[in-house]
Amino acid sequence: MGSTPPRPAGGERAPRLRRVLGAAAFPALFLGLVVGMTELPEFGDPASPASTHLSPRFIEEGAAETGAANMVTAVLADYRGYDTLGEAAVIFAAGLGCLVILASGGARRDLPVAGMSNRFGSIVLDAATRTLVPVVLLFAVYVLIHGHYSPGGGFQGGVLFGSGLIMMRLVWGPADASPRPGSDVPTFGLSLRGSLVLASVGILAYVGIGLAAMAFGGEFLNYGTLPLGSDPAHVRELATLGIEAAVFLTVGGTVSLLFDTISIGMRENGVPLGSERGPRE
Amino acid sequence: MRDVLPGLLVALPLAGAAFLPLLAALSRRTTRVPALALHVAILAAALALFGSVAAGGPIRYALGGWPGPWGIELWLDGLSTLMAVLVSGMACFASFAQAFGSNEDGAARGSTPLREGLLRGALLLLVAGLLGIVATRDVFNLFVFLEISSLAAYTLVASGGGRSTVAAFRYLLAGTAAGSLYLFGVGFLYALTGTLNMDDLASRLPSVEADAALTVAVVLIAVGLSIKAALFPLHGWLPDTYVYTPTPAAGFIAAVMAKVSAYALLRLLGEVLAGTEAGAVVLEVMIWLGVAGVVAGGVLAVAQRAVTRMLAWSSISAMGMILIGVGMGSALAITGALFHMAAHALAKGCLFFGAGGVRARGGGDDVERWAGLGARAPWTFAALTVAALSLIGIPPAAGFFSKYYLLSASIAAGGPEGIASFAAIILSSLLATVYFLRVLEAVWFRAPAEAPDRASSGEPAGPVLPRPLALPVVGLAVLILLTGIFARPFERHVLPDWETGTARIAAEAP
Amino acid sequence: MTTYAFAAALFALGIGGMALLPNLLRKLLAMNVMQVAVIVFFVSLAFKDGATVPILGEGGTPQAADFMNPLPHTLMLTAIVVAVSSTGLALGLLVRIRSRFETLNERRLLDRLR
Amino acid sequence: MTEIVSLRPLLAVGAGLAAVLPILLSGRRPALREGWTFLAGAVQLGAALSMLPAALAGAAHVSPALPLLPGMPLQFRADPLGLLFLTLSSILWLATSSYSVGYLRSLGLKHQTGYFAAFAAAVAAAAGVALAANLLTFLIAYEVLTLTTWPLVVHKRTSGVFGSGRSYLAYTLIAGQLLLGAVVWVGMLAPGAQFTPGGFLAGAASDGVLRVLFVLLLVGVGSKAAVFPLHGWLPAAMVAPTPVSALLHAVAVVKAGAFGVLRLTGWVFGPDLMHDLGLSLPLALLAAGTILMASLRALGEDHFKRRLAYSTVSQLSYIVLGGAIGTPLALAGAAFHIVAHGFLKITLFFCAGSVYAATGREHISQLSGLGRAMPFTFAAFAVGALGMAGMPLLPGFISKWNLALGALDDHQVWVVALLVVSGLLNLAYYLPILRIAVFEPGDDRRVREPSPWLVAPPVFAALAAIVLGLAPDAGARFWFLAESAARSVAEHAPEFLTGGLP
Repeated sequence: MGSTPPRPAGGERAPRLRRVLGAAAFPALFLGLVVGMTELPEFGDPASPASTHLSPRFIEEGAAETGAANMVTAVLADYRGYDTLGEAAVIFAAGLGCLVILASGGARRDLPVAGMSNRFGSIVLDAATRTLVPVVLLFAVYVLIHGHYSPGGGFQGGVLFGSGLIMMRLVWGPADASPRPGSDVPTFGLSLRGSLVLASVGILAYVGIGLAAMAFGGEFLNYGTLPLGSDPAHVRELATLGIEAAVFLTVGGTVSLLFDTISIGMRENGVPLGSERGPRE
Repeated sequence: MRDVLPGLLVALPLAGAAFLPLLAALSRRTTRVPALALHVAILAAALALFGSVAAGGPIRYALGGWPGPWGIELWLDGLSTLMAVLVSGMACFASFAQAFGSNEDGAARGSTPLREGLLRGALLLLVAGLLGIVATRDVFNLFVFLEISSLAAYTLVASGGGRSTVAAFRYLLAGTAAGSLYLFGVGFLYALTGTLNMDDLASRLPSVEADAALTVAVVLIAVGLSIKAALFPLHGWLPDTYVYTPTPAAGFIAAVMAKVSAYALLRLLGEVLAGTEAGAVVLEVMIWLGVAGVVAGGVLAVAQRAVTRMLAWSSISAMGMILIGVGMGSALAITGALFHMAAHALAKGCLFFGAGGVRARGGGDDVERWAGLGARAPWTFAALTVAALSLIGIPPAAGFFSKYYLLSASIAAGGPEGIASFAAIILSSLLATVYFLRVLEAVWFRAPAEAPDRASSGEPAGPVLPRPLALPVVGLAVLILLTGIFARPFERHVLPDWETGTARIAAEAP
Repeated sequence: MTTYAFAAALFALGIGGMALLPNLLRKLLAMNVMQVAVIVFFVSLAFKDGATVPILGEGGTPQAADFMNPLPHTLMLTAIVVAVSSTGLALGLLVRIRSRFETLNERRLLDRLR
Repeated sequence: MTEIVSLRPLLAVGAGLAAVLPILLSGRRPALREGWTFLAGAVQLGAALSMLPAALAGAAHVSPALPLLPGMPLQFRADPLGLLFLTLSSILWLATSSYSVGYLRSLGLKHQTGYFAAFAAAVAAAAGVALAANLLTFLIAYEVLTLTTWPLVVHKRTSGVFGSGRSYLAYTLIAGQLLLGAVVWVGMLAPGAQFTPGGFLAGAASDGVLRVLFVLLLVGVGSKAAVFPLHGWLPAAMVAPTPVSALLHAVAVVKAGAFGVLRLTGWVFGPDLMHDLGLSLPLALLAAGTILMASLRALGEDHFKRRLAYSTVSQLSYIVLGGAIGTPLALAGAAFHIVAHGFLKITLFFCAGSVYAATGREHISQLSGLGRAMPFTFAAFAVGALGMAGMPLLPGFISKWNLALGALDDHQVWVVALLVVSGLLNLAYYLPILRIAVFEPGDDRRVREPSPWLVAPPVFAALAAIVLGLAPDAGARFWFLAESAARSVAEHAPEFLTGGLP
């Protein structure tokens, strides 16, 4: 820390100069933003450039061009499918990062067992989880498939799927633990490797669909060229479902991966689940 | 080829980034060969694109078959393909160097195939992000790929453990703030124009009458990207990050990360927003901040004893020079800025690989640790010497030519900012002389300081630099010399594209 | 305008918190506030008086004036994922920092690093 | 001037560079290693001589241009002045190499491989300076010269030596950066910045800008030429082994600086423009001041090599003086002085080195009696010393005589007085050396001449000096080259054709 100035006596907080500057700078930032905002189109103005330039095509032609009644899905998965690929890559990057930081250090030659050191299990939770998890997982698939027609899609479904996995982990503990004594509940849960495989396969599937479109003579991610039928909108709809599924895998896998790696990190490094020791800082 | 390559350029690294961790987790074997093959393939695609663009003009590529502004377009001209070649080329070296694992103190350490595969995946993600930034023609898409590259970079930085995690966290805070500022600015632009496509933006902006809002947008975007580009005084994240990053990643991150953000600044402020009044003012401020950064970075580099920290401050100085060129915006200045991106990337990558290797021998990376190494590994250290001389600006190394262009541009620009940047660039060369020659003197002419334990056990076993680091060091040095001599593509291909692409920048023929 | 100003206030608060709060975890929370501010801003850009959610109902050709702008929503889905990802990675980092240096207080951390 | 595009200039520059790698690789076999050096020297000299007939016929060999920067190629051209410097440095390189072999072996110095490699690179860089066709090429060669001589200066690698090395680099690299700035600026004003007899900057910018440029360029080249007050590094660099001092003073570095001053005054600005800008007289006065100041410092210096160093500072300013006056005869005299000083000063340094190798003595007061013990060495020394003082029949006389005539053409009588005074001062600091060595009784009877490797080079250089003094146009046609270089400048400056060239 060669560039750090010496610490003023007794400061647990930021140095005085920084506090003073900060206290002045952030109201200034707020004011600056607001001054700029006064010149923006009125909130809710139907004649604003944002509402009149690009969006009419998405609204009026979207369903016909992409086969998705949910315009957000149409834009997300088709018009701006490349953004969505990037988005999947972002969350994959986070999962990969947590794996690197928390679960692959030392001389470890394989991924560690997922799960926390302690479980929050009780008979009530156990029973509730047994009932809820299948519903959650199934609902996740529903949200994925129904993303064409209602709020939903790969991300939402993937997150739900991941939460189902997390719920099991919270209640039933590590993946390698024996089932609760006297219980016939099988320990179920994705291993760390399983999560990684899901996430990677999702990305690979997404890129694969894009590359397949190139193989049939279109641009990257131009689903319209895929030989899935004669109606281009329908072909696009099918392909969109494919990439939503790919996103579903990536998000579901990564959410579970994030939870597992962080809990492994806390388990192995002995970080307490509660707040830091000592008084409020 | 022209209609396939742009897609491959962005698809290959993403596919590879998902494939390598998968392979490592399933096979438990080293992923060195597939990773290197992927990087070489990406480089080949970038080179082919560069050649194709040079021969046939810029390429517009509508992803998903949706033309802009409705879909996302890629735009590959001389400038972006040059950056793509730079990024993917440096990535090849970094991938080679990744066979060298090191822990937080820099000491060499064996790495398991699993971890290696994950880190190789992270490097490919970083490459994917940077190539995405370079190729895209969409301001929001740029944000997405900025975040991909950032998250991958945090991962690579933090992979050293210990102090590097703190550096990574601070980098993450700064980087996320930068991304959010940029995105807020994009929001303003979207509210004002209703579009995200750069060409569409450029054509719709002149009819926008909201000056204050436009100014806020330009400033937000400029500040956000300047944080990523480590423009003085927004460079706070840089020194610790570069110092604590494990060596293979440091060689890559120090070489290209900040430069791609500088490229984005050039693209947006120099081309898309060039017509706005606020853009012009911001660019002029950038010249002055660049001047301050050149001087401050140089002075602080002189003050360091640790070689990697010295290199980090030298990077701040170099980024100042690049942003001076971006700020001036003339053809000469942009040539100089681009050339300096290339020259500095090659040299800094080379030096970080070398410095990391020396640090891995134990005992920190004080200048003293470098004493007498030249006699033990003459080739490697001759290569490092070439890199250092290039940064000082000694001909015929590449760094000389970038300084030449930037000095010419300063004279052509005239005025107080021209004089100030002229003086600052000369001064930075002198400061670089001071801090690099101190190292070179130790390397070549000073006797090694014998550690007592080492004297009894004889010379440490093994080469001074492990092979995964030594080969990139030598290869980069060769490239530094070649770049200096065969610099013509910069003029022949990059600039004409830039000028025809933007009639806004007044051409200043030398 | 009120929603815009709300976003601006959140943003300034978030950045201020990132710079001034002493604890790394709180800095992270402030960062989230900042990211949410941008999301609020974008989503409020999508609002259109007299329009409904951008999901096509049965029959009829859709008119642009009837539906909200779907583009900002799409963009913000991506931005949310970005926010989640950076938060996740940051939490991972904090676990490591906490276990190695036994504090998340910035000043104490810097002392220990010296 | 007709131009012949050929590869010979490249061969002349590349010979030394090409030798670097073989030298480094044959470090374990000294005979082979030194063989490479001699081979490269012979190739360089051969290339230089092969370009001589064209120069005699009024043509010049020009290398193909490698485009580096817009309008600024890397290009070499063997014009008379460049050829003069090139030929001189290749002859002296051969002499110095054979001397180095004897010197390094008799003293058993370490790091000989690096020494020979750096030496070859430095000479190649000097050849590049000599043949540079434009300012960019000149700058590149000039910077390479600086860096390749640094290892030679710090060859002994003690802490005091590092201080001297840093001082050397501080002067030359700072000057190099100023030169870079100036070259960029000139390149903007006059695209190409190609050396043109009579200068190319006239009318390119306002007078003020041109004056600033002149000062920047002068500092850039003047620091290597050791013009007061930029001479500080030269005496400090005497810590280097003696053959290195010979290289610095006679073959490459200081000569490159003085050569650069001539290029600057005659080929960049031109005498006309310098007069118009009022730069000639200040530069001449600066040179005159350097001459006197350095001579006085030499008088009070007891360290043998440092006295020679101050002598160099003084003698080099004759060249600067000639460039400042700018009349044809003055320029010819200045150009010829590059040659004269080269042969004479290398003789003196070889002698000093032989004394050190034979006895380990470094101070003048310790020389008593050595004249009789080492007769060949001190005979050669006497030739060098007298030649420096401008004794007729030795080459120093020819350059000074023409310098004086050139000054009179420009009605600058004071220069003649300066030359006389400086000649006397020369005698005053050289003759005591001879007196102590020859007439004072020695205290050590075991002293003998060192090995033939160390005796032959000074004797050869002294003999060559005598030949040049008797027939300045013999052999490599040095006088012809100097004169035609001066004439080419004069042809572009008609109003200075007041004095008759023969």
